Parts: sequence; structure tokens; C-alpha cells
Amino acid sequence: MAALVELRDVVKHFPVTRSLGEIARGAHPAVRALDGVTFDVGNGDAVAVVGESGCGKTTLGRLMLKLAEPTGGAITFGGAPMAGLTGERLRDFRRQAQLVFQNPFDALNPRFTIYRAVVEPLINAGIDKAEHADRVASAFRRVHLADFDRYFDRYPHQLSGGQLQRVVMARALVLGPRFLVADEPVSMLDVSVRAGILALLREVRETMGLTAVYISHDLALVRYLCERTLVMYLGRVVEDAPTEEIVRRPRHPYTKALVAAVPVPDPDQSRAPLPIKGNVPDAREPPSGCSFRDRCPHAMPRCAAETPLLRSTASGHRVACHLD
Amino acid sequence: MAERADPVTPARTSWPLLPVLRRIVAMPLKDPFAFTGILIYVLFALVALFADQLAPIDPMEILFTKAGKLAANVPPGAEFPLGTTNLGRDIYAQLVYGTRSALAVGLSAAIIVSTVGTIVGLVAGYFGGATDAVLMRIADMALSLPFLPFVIVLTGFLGASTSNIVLAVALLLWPNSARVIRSQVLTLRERAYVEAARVTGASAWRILFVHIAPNILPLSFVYAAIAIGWAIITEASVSFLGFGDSGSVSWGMMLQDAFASQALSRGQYAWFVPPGICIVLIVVAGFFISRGYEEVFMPRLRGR
Amino acid sequence: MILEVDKLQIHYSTRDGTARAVDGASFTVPEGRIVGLVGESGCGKTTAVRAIMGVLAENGRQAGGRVVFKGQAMDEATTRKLRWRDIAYVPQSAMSSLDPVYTVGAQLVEVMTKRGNHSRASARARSVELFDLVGLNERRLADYPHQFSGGMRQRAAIAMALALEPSLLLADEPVTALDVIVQRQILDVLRSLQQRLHLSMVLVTHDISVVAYLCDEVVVMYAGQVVESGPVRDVLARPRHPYTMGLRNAFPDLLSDALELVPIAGSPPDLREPLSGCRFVPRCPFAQPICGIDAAMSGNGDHRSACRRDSEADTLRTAALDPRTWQRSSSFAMS
Amino acid sequence: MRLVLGRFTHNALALLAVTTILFFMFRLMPGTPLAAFINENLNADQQQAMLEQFGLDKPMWQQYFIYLANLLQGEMGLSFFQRRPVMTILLEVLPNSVILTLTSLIIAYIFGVVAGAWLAWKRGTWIERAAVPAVLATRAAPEFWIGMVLLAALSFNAGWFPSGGASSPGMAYSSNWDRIFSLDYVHHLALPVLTLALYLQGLPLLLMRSNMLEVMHEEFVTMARMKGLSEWRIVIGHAARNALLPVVTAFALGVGLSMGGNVVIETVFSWPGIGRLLVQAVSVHDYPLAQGAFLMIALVLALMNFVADLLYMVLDPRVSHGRKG
Repeated sequence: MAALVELRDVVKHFPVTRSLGEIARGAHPAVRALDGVTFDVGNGDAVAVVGESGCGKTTLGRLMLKLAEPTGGAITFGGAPMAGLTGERLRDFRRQAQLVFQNPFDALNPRFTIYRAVVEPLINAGIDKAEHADRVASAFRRVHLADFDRYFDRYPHQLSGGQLQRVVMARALVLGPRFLVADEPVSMLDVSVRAGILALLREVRETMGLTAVYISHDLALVRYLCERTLVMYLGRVVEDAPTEEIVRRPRHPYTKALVAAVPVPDPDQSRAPLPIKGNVPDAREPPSGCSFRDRCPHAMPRCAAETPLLRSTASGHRVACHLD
Repeated sequence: MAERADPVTPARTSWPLLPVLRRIVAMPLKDPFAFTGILIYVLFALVALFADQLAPIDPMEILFTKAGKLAANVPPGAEFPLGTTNLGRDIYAQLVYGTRSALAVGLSAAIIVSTVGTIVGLVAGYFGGATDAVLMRIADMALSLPFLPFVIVLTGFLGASTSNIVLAVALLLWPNSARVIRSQVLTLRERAYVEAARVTGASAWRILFVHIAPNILPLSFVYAAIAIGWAIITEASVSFLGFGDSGSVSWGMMLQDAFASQALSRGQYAWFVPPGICIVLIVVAGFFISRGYEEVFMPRLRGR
Repeated sequence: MILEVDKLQIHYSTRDGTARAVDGASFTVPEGRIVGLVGESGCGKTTAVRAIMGVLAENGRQAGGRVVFKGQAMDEATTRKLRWRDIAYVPQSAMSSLDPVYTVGAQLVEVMTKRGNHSRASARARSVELFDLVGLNERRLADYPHQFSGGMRQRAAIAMALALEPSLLLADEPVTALDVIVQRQILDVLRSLQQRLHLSMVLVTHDISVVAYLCDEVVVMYAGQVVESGPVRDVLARPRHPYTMGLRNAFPDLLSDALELVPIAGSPPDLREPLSGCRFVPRCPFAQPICGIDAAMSGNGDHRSACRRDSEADTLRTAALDPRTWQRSSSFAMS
Repeated sequence: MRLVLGRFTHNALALLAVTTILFFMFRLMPGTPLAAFINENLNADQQQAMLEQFGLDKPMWQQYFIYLANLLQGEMGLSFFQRRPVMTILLEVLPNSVILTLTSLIIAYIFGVVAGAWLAWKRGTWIERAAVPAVLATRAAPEFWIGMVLLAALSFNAGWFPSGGASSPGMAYSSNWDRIFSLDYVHHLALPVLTLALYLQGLPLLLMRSNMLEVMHEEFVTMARMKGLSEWRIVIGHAARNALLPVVTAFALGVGLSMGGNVVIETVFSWPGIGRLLVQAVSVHDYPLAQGAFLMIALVLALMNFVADLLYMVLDPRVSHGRKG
């Protein structure tokens, strides 16, 4: 299938205040949130982006929704470059691409009733008012909020986290989008509620034929959502493969450490030391070459000299490592 | 679906400003401080409104005793509740009429300060970039002018009129509210529900006025209440220093008259204590109201 | 037993009535063991631990029950004496629990000189040891909390907890705010320290995997009560209370073959309402009329649960593995 | 260091803006531009000297740069009425203003900090419920009115303090410093200081109180409790230490702000300070003197803003000590 979203060498730098020395040298230090990211999201696919805090995954999601502009590189949506979207075409894009938020307690305007929150996208999209009630109702049905009209006049603080996340999803789905970005959609929810939201995400993707990108720090959860996973480290994709491959046969040393670190609910799990050293370096001054080399147990001189490219190894498996 | 009749919908989609306004009006009932503040305002407003009835004597009229002598420095009594000035004017009447000019100065300054402060704060905070930089540099400049000296120089040179005092106060006070509102907008702008409005295609102005402004409104009221007090104190100070509007009766003018005519050494407390108490009451009412609003609204803005 | 918590009652007075945050919870901590206190937000696990430390919020009070430390019932005076010397605490957010205006070293020295018998010099020497023990460079003693990364701050907080050589450590979600790799490193620090120093530990967490990784025993809490307790291996492999079964099924597992998570419909009860019987009834697919009567903890040996149908636990467990079982209770959902 | 320079530039630019505003304010006053600097009170030679010194016959923009250059050398022309250089007059009265401001601020802040912390500790008691509105009332009272009431009661009525000025008539001192360190001076200083301190204590008091209340809820204070530290140590060593940061900054800002506000106090007590000088200069249209006094006050304000920034940086390790890995 053709790709719906294509990212080509996308770079995003956030400037930081410069020191006098840096001004004198003419240096422009920046936090390199994204440092050359290239991948496609196929039509109807579900892709997970996994990494630790500060790896750039949230920035990536924002760029794909045109909530921020890349410093370099290009992103296309349905074949059209996103940089050029303005006016009516931007509004059209907004109708097609939606976001599910991490914190449902913050994602709804506390002064809006639940109905008001879900009807808002319809107002913004200029949908005929006569259709509002029906479309809101069908969005609520999609997210399985039983007796939905009981909620319409309530305010967000009167609902539980799980209910709020369903309302947030109803709002995202009310315009009938094709593309959904979900940024840590369950990390703020209790375990017993999580599973329901995950199942719902999977269900709406199948029934509505959505293309989806899930951003998460939790490899264990991602397994239940996506067939394909990208692992990011310091603004770069280090591994891109089917999720089961990532979990069972990680190839990049960082992915190996990440998979090994995930605790499992089994008292007999391995407690071997992690194959990783030190801490994540300052994103303003990442190491030369491979940015993981200072923590990698297998680092060699070449890693410092040459930045490893993301290369396909097996079918659908890409790794950015000189060892591979 | 069927039972959700259409007439319900307008209430659900109404602008969230209305509930906010309702809460702003209902709030004083919850907070004793704010309630006292509002009560003081209402009392002074009534005094200003019915000044003619409350004080039948013209405050500027020079009074004479029955013997035909100037009724100067008459001690408080049945005829003149607070006595008379050294020029034979009724102090009580001056006090009552002074309410009018105090409220006029306070309210006009408050309206200008909170309007300008709110708009500048909203625009600078939301749009950021060059707009923000320019507006905030102007605010910094206004804040680095010494407050009272500036008002004195301005009124001293431009002429001593109430409107010049209000202008000077407004020129120097708006940056305070603009700064605070801006920083509030900056945090609100990062809130997920504001981002959500962007994703669902809301325009910048719609986000600003539908999603952000209603949260800012209580702050505007707080700054208005504080500005009322500041303006009245400033007017009093400027009048006291002799740069006031000589055509109007104000508390500051009364204090200046008392000071200049040696009322202090004569121990004419009834002349110079009441105007000061009136100023304290009206200014403290503003403080009380702002405290009340902060207690009720600010935790909500900060929390969650 | 180093610590016994017996029918503990913690009440918070709120504007809408009294909330029974902990409602008769009992559990014990054997000497030299790590006990995981597991449950979802609002189940009372954090409140229980803070009550033991004697730092409830102002609207909270201990309304009943008792805490016994090394055979001695704790009251206000003993709590004050035991704090930090015998029972120390590791917070969730080391950032907010370290004073931002003092260096970490100064804060270590403070607790050792003010609460321990250390001179300033010996406290300083011991700080170096402690930093070494938790894997921090001693040069960092001169740094302020904000200069540390998240993982290092957590290490510093552990060093702080060990300063007076306590015998019991209460750790409240000590790794929740951390990234997976750092999380694992901190868990390993706790594990090795516990073994080297023969510490007893209560680990409060919502994460079953963390319990599985670190703990010897587990206590499961729901709505202010303990519903199940026992050795980790038994409880996780053969849960006896339907809530534990549900939690286990809802929990993602990186290595399991099942690609289905089973949600528990509904949400925990409002603790301000008067409640009786099993608190899990509205969400439980196996609830029966008899469940309306409070059940005491029962079971043979260490593994105990508070379920009226405890005798049928094995059958229920099999049924609980089927997602359809849990859908049946969804009539209570969203209530 | 980068931050310090940044704040310095920021405050210096603000001061430049103020001087620029002032320049145009005085030049665009009603009347001829020359009138602002040349007055018949001055003799012909003095008039000619001013004309040349300030380039008053040159275009406006040249005048502006001449004005700035003169300012940098402390040259602000001659006072119309005193016919002495403005700078000399300013330097004469400046110590009086500085002494008045600093003495009252120090008293106000020491009292405010202690009382604020105490009120926070007394939270929920009737003392606190009564004290907070009372303190708000002192903040709401016009300074000059407090001065008037104290003057009437303590000076005219009780006779405890002199009614104004900085020294008794007929006193002679060998130098200005001798005068300042005399008991007579302190006696004159007392009432204005009391007035100003009464007015100023509200801000540090309320600030300290609310900071304390906030800090007492911080997790690190709870932690200190868990550590079993004494209540005294928790309140003083941890809560007060943290709550004090904004108060110290407010002190520096207060120096700058109350220099301007002293205008009225100095008038009430006929205290020969820079504020009273400004009022007198404005009322007799002595432009050079008014401009000089205003600039001096603005300079102190800018300087103190900078000091406040510095203090904040020095005292808060989160600002003074950068992040590390």
C-alpha cells in the first residue's frame, strides 16, 4: 500500500540561550530533538514510536500533525508536502489528522461540557449545525460510552480517567479522520482501565480503517497495538522492525538494553546486568558518530568517526549500527 | 437521541464566558474577604450616588456663623458633624462629595488598566515572537519609570487635571497586569486542551477568545480591583503635593488643605482622619476582593 | 515480624464527607524481606505508608487500628523516636523531596548530625560511603538537587534513607517517574542494598512487574482494604481474589504469548460513601449475594485472600482468563 | 556570568529608555524648547554657557546626543532658582534620602519577615484572622496620611519628636557626616522612618507569610518531618530559608521603589531629600533641577532592579548553579 505519511531526513532543533563564548564563536547550540528521521507510515498501518524521555518521540508526533514546523527535511501527507499547507488546505488537513492526548484530565477544557468539547471540531470544520447532534452521538457510540447523552451536560471533573479518555477519543473521531497520532494514550490511566482503552484504539483503527502512530515509552504496551515499531535514541531512529522482531530479536545494542530493562510480571525473570553504561548524554552535545557509542558495550573506533545509517537488514527490519 | 430535543443544544454550545461571569458574580458569597470588599464598594457607590441628599451643604461654600463671622475651624458638632475648615467649609460635605471624585478616578483608571493589560497580555502571550518582544519591552520601560515622580512631573507640566492623573496612572500600571496575564497565557497555551483546539482546526483568534480568555478574566478583575486602589492613592498623593485638580473636591485635596492650614498642630483630627480612613477602606476593599478571587480562581488555574 | 499493621483506619475529612482512605487494612512485614504493596490510584497504599511515617495530610487522621514495629505498638512519641533511625522512607519524586537550596551533601550531614550521633566530620565521611554505596561519585555531594539527573536524584534519596542505618525502608513508588533503563538500575540498587544490609522493605507500587522483579511477598489493596497477600510467586501465579486475577490479566507482559489484555470494567467505589461487604462487588464477574457481607482474610499458609468464594478460587481463576467473563460485569460499567 | 551581563544590559537599556523619554518630555513641554533650559533667573553669561553646553541652538537629534554625553559626565546644567549646578544640589540631599529609605526598609523587612513567618505558623488562629486585614489596611493607607496622623499625635500633641526637617535650627556641624551621625539627626529621622516602616512592612510580611504557607506544603518539608528533624529546624532551616528568597529580592526592589515613593513622606516631614527637591522643582518650574532629581531616582530604581536580579541569582542555587549531567 502507498504511504500516507512520509518523513524524509526530518530535523528539529530547539534553540537554547547562547553563552557569550558561543556568541563570540558564532556557534548556534541547540537541543537536537530530531536529528535526521526518515520513515514512511503506510496507509492503514499502525506504527509505534518507542524511546525514553527526551528521545524526540513527542516532537515527532507534533511535527506529523503540523503543530510544529521541522527545522529541516520534509514531511508529506497523502503525497502533499506539509510545509505548504495553509488556509483551506490546512483546515482540510486538520479534518483528516487527529491526536489522542496523554493526560485526559488536561485534554478537555474544564469550562466546556462534554457535549461542547466533542462538538467543537465540527464547529471548527464548518459542518452544518443540523448534523452536529447525530455526529456527536455516533462518535460516542464508537468509543462505547454507554448512555452517552447522560454525559453531555457534565463537566470533565465529574468523569473518571477512563471515561475522559473515551471522550477525548470521541472528539478525535467525530470528524472521521484518516490519520491518528496517540501520544502515550494510557500512561496516565490505571492498569485496570488501560486495557479497555487499548482495545478501543485497536478496534477503531480496524473499523474506521485508520492509519495510526502510537508514541510510547512502554514496549510492553506497544505490543498490543502495533505490528511495527520504531525505536528512537537521542533524536534518531536506531531500529525499525515488526514489533515481535524488536521484542524477540532486537539487533541494535540500545534496543537490546531497552528490551532487557522492561520488567515482566514473572518472579523468575532474568536479573542479569543491563548491557548498557552510563546515562543519556546532553542532547545539546551528543557524541560524534553514533550517538549511542558512549554507552554501548560494543563500541569501536568506527562508531566515533562515522554515523551509522539506518539500513535494511532482513525484510522490513532496519538497524542503524555498524555491527549489524 | 430523540429525547434530546434541540432547545437543549444552545446551552451546551454557549460561550463559556457566561458561566465564568456567573462565577465571578457569585464568588463573593463564598469568600468573606471578597464579600466585605464588595460591601464597601457598594456603600461608597451609594454615597457617591446620593451625595446631594447626604450632604445638603455645598462643599465649596464658605459658611458664616449666625453672628455673621466666618465659620472657620468650627469643632465637630450638631450643625457640622466633622466641623469646618479654616476657610469655613463643611468638612462632612467635602468628605461625601470626595467619594465621587475618588470613584471616578478609581473606576476610569481600573477600566483602562485592566482592558489594556488584558489585551496586551493575551496577544503577547499567545502570539509570542516579535509581537511579544516589542510589547514586553514597552512594559519594561514603563515599569522602570519611578511611579509617583513620573505622575508628578507629568501633571506638573501637562497641567493639574483629574484626567491627566488617570492617564499617568494608566500609563504606568498596565504593564503589571499585562505581565501576569501574559505568563498565565503562556501556561494555558501549553495546556493539552488548547493544543486539542488547534488540532481540531480552531483558528488562533478562536483559541484565544474561546479557550484562553475565559480563564484570564478573573485575573483582569483582580487587577482592576487593585488599580482602583492605586489610582485613588495616587490621586490623593498628587493632590496632597499640590498638583491636583483645584476645581474638584477630593480626599487628597482635603488632606492637603488640612496639612497646609496647620490643622495638624491644632489637633483638628476630625478634618484629616476621616478622608484617610475612606481611602484606606476603598483601597483595602480592592485588596480583599483580589484576595478572594485568588483563593477561588487561582488554585484552579494552577492545579490539574 | 518487623512491622505489623493491624486493622488500620485512616480517614480524611473532605468537604463532601469523610473519606475512608484506609479501611481496616492489615498486613505484616517479615524481617529481611521485601513486601510489595500493590494497588491502583486511590487504593490507600500511599496513605498507609505515610501514616506509618506519621506524616498524614492535615485533614487526615488515624481513626483506628495500630502499627507495631518490632513488637512495640507505635504512638506519636515512638513514631517520632523511630523515624529515620529505624524506619526510613524513599519518595517517588526525589526532586521535590530534597530541599532545593542546600547541597545534597549538606542534607545528608544534616540528618546524620541532628538525628544520629555523628560529628560533622564523621557525617561527611559517612556521606562519601553512602554515595559510594548507591553508585554516586562523591564529588556530587557538593551539588544541588537540580544538578542531578532523575536517576541520580533517586540514588541520592536512597543514600539519604540509609544514612542512619535503619532496619526498615518504606519506598513509595521509587521508580515510577523514571525511564525503563534507569528504573531497572534503581531497582538493582535497592535489591543489592537490601541483600547486603539485610534490610526489610515495603515497596509501594502500582506495577506488578516491579513487584515480580524485586519483592518476596505481595499485599494487594483495593479501595482501602487488603484483598490478598502472600508470597509473590504464589499470588502472581495463582491469584485467589478476583481483583488480583483481573489485575494480572489487565497487565501487559512483554514476553507473554497472549496478545489480549482484559480490562476490568467500571471504576473503584467512592470512599466517601458508606460501604459494606466486598468493595469489588460492582466490578466483579463472580459476585454473589453473599459477597455483601464483609469477608475476613482466609486461606492456608501464607497465601490469603478476602473473598467469599475463596474455596472456588481455582475454578474462578480459569474462568477469569477468558475475556468474555469480564464483559459480563460491564452492566456496572460507567456507573 | 552570562545571566549577570544579560540582566545588566536589560536594566541599562531600560534606564536609557527612561532618559530618552525624559529628554523628549522636557523638550516637548509647552513653550519654546529654549525655555526649558534658559530662564531669566540666570544672568546672561550663565544663559550663554547653558546654550552652548546643551547645544540648544542645534537640531533636536544633536541636542539628544549632547544631552546623553553631558549626563554621562554628570553634567545636568544649573538650577534656575538656586543658580548652582544640579549635580551639586542632588549630591547634597541624596544621603538624606538614602538614609531614610534604607533605615525604614531594614526595620520594615526585619519586622515583616519575623511577623510573617510567625503568622504563617499561627495559621487558622484568631490572631491570624485579625492580623491579615490589619496588615492589608496598612498597605492601603496613603503614606503621607500615616505621616500626618503620627505627626499630629506624636509630635504636635505628645511633643516627642520634632515636627520636620533634618536638624534643629541653630545647630552647627563641622561636616555633613558629623551632622548625620548626631543624635539630633536621629531624632529628626525617627518619625519619618516610623511612618515609612509602618507602610512598608506589609509587603514583606504578607509575602513571607504566603511563601511560608506554600513551602510548608512542599514535599521536602514533609520529608524533613519524616527525618525527625526538630520543628524549629524545619521551620527556620528549611521552610523559612526557602520562603525568604523572594523577600530578599523584594527588599532590593523596595529600595528603588520607595525612593520614588518617598516624595510624599519627605514633603510631610520637610525632610531635605531628593523627593521633596523634585516636588519643589516641579512646582516652581525649575526644569533642570526637576529633570536631575527625576533621573537620580530613576537611576537608583534601575540600579536596585539590577541588584535584585543579582541577589536572586546568588541566593537561588537553581539559578546560580547550572545543570550537570
